[in-house]
Amino acid sequence: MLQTHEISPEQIENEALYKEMGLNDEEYKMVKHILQRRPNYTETGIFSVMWSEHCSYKSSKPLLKKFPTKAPHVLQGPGEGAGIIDIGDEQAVVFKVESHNHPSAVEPYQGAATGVGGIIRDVFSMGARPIALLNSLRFGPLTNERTKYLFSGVVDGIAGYGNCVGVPTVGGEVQFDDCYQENPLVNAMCVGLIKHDDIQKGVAAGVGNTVLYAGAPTGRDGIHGATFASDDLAEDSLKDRPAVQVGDPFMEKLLIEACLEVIQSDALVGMQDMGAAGLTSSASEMASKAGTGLEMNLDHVPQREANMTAYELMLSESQERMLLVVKKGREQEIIEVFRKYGLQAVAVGEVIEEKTFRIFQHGKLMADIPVDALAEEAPVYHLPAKEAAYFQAFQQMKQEVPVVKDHAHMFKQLLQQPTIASKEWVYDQYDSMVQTNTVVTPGSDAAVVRIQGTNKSLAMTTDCNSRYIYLDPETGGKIAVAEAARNIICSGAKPLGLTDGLNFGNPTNPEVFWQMEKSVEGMVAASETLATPVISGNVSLYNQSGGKAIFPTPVVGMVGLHESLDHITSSFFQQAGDRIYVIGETACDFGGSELQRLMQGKYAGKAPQINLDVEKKRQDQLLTAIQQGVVSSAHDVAEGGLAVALAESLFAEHTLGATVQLSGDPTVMLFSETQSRFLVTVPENKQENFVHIVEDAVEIGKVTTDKHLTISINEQEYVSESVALLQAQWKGAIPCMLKTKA
Amino acid sequence: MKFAVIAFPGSNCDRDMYRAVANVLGADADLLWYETANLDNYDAILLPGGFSYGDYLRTGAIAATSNVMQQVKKHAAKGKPVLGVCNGFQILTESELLPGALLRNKNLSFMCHQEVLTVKNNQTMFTTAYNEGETIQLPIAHGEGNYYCDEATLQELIEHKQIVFTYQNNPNGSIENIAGIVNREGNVLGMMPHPERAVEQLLGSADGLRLFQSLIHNWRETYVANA
Amino acid sequence: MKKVKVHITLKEGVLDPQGKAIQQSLHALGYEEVEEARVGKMIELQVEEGPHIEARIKEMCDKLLANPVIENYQVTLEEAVQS
Amino acid sequence: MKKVKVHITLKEGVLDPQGKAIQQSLHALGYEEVEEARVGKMIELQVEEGPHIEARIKEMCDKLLANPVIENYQVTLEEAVQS
Ligand SMILES: Nc1ncnc2c1ncn2[C@@H]1O[C@H](COP(=O)(O)OP(=O)(O)O)[C@@H](O)[C@H]1O
Ligand SMILES: [Mg+2]
Repeated sequence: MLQTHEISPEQIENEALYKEMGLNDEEYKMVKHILQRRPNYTETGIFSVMWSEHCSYKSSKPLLKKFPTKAPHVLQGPGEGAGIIDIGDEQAVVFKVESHNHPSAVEPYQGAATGVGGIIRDVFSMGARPIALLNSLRFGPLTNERTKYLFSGVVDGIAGYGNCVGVPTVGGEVQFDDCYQENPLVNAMCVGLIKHDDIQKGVAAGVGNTVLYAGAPTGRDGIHGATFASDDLAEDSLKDRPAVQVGDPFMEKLLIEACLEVIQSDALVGMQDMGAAGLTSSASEMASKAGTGLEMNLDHVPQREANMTAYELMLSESQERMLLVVKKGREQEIIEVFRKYGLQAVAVGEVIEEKTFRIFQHGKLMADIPVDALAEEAPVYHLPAKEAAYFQAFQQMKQEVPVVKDHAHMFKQLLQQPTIASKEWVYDQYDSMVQTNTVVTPGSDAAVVRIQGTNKSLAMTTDCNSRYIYLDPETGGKIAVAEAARNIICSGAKPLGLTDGLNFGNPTNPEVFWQMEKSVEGMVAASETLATPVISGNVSLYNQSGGKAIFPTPVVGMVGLHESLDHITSSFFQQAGDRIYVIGETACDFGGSELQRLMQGKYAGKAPQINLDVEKKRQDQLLTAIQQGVVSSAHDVAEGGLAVALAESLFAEHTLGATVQLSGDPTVMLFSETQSRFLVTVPENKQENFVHIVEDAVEIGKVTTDKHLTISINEQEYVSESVALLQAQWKGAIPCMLKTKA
Repeated sequence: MKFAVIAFPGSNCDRDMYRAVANVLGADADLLWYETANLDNYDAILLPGGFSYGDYLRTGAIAATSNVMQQVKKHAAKGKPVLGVCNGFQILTESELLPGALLRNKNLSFMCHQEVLTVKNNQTMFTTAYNEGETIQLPIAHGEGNYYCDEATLQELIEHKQIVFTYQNNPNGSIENIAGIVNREGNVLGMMPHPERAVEQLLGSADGLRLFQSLIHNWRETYVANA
Repeated sequence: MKKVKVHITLKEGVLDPQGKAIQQSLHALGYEEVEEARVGKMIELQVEEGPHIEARIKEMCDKLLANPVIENYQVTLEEAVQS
Repeated sequence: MKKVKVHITLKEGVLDPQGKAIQQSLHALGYEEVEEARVGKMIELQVEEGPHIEARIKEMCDKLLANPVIENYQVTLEEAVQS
């Protein structure tokens, strides 16, 4: 447990105690150099959290610089609580993704819940009303008892928090692979809506202005959580228990309402949530951005527990807290707003001219640090990268068609793989409709949330197929962005931009860093070609245990805009008689496929290739066709190939059927995961217009009323199944696996 | 006719309820903060869904002890309409304005989806725009919507036609598939499904609209016609 | 200062799905000897001493802490250890 | 048959928003003497007698009933009244 009695600066240096806190020798020397003296205990703690990977991005910064972050419609790129994109009518959309992987591995419910709480605060601290939540989850195989515990706990935690705060959870993704067994991933994304005038930044401007602390009192929660999130998840991480924070969504709901009311007051100068590294990072970042300094008296900080030290108060990650800077003399107005919601807001400090961060407690100076040293001058590491040993071997492997004996049987097996199976068990637990704007609820390619008072809506999705990225990080990185964009396009919206959640193993392993570098390069290329600037993101490293890293998993969260509600398009077939088209040819692509996993239990070979120009052309043409009203439904072809995409398009409430004729190798036609393909239906009388707009479309069949899916290849019937039966198997798979005891 | 929508700390369907009556229906409505609400000049009180006081202790329990609920009780005693949806229903049972209690869903999970309901009693001031026995579709979104009461109370509910809506496929374990009930006098309705989320076809169903229309229609019949 | 424990249990006849789920999970883990599980609440209060403390606590239970439609409660008073 | 009570409480220092809300609501009702409220769970088990009963119950707590990350538990065994 933490020391409560001050350890002397000499002792910290002589016994290298800074190492326990997370600083290495080199970094400790830098600190001494900056301060021109030895740091005391509190200061050492402050440097160690602020210079942790989680807060400083010290090893990922050089990569993040490569992302395209500018475009005329980008109002705020990376650097604030969340990024902002203009959507016209003096409105803008705000979004960001955040990871809570390590906390969720230790305590799934609270870990996931506080992850949701944190990302919501990032969004409303910008002045935006949170309008939607999404998530991206990764677990080990669902046959494992611990996975079941983690999976149910995480979903319960997301639901418990999101439902209570009244922000609809409208989408997400869940995948199951061996590499996540010890290191589940829990990434949450929040989308907010804001008027241009309300945009506010986390700045501590105006010398003499008052620093207000609002929200929950500070306890000993999650002390050192930020460094915890930047370490390997060790076997004994269960002992790191105090690092688990407990969330109070009720308090958060009140904070949202109070902060959005406070935004309207011209007494407010700046506001930031206290996220990772709590009071330390919010205060020092606000000062650093404003070019000012800050003085704070910890005696005024509301405290939940007795005898908290300066170290504990500065590093606590208690949830549901905000830091505000308000004009001197007008504190009371702001305090009153918080009081109305039953929340505490108290003055804890003052903005000063000297660019220094000074903390007092019990009349003593506890820390005195130049602000830029914490936020701006953190070390940056250019880590060595080395091509992973497996990569060349995989690249040499020939593309082979797996030998499938019974295609119909295999098809049904695929539909029941948890990564493909219906996620209804998950999203039924989320309130996806509160705020009454959700036009397309979970289950479709992208969720759609309308913007009240306009004829527009937003499409949103999270995506990342980490299997491809493992096989070939650069190609996989491109695919992750392209796939997110496909989902947005299929819903009838134009992609606006993305937020990324970079989840990787230990970056000091050159092969892991190579995965990071290559996948970022792939994402950069795709974001440039597809015109989706990166406006925010998050980095979570050290996702590994026992020397084994997770698959590189850079999650993409993307938002798009429907210029008209008429453009909203479903992924489900709409009416009998419509013609079914596939856009894009199908090749032999089984590296990283669901079929490969099912048949070989592992991934090998080349990832599917992707040509970004072709991708862009098809996306643009499909969107044009949708906007011109010649498309009934559109769905991207992803895991499990065309057969799975066809089945999914039929799994709506109203049961239709489909008859499809294909030619070529049956296994390839049904299950290959070739990229840049779309499954589209078109009313008979619009076919001519459609093929005029979309070049690479091939007609493959027809929507029927017979509630049957029939697929013939080379004029031989390979699949003929009742849709109801397929749907039941697909829907029942996850609940059934959760109930079955290993 | 003037509606009051009461927001408690933690309510989260208050704006949705307000929007449904004020914007979609075009009725006269105010959104009131529980602490400062004065209900004297309102004709109908709407208690929205959400998680008042975080659902801590028991759903609706803490809100039920608030001063504004004393006013709601007086309002109800005058025979004026009170509608509680979801958390609002829970507050009504905790305030003893309606009998019974809402327990955790039988599968212990929160659930959110569309449900098909049967209109069991179309003779209340909330339901005359529906046909008796009609099936309608409304969304549910709750973790504790499993309606419970003892046998004697259930007999009374049946006898006095207090069961207003039932589920066709009981999702949560409610006794007698109960989705919504009225008090004996018929002016206090509590229901777990969300009519305010079903007022526009764009969002999946507009079947909830007629509930509010019934209220307005019947209020006019009683008050305006008599005046 | 008195430490007061309020034990709140579901009335007999009220279904306890949570208890049922716990019992089933225990069986699945091999604890077949568990015939029944019921889940209740325990609220611990630190109460300043004063007159009628017991009566006041009973009031708190009736007004807020327990719901008589579904729950029973039981109050235990202990002397709190001075800290 | 034994009746076993498992009392589960939040570890010290762990935030108890529920307890806080209850305390505030008691204050609002005029019970200002309540300085603190903390909420715990009580699980009552009916267990068939057998060897190592205490050890097995401890196991159940560690594996399922309590969450050791944030909770403590305490077990009490009583002879069940024959019904
Ligand atoms: N992978 C990334 N790509 C782009 N921007 C990023 C990435 N990771 C972090 N950022 C940006 O850096 C800033 C700081 O991020 P972070 O420290 O995670 O925010 P917070 O303090 O709210 O947790 C944010 O603006 C975030 O959007
Ligand atoms: Mg932030």
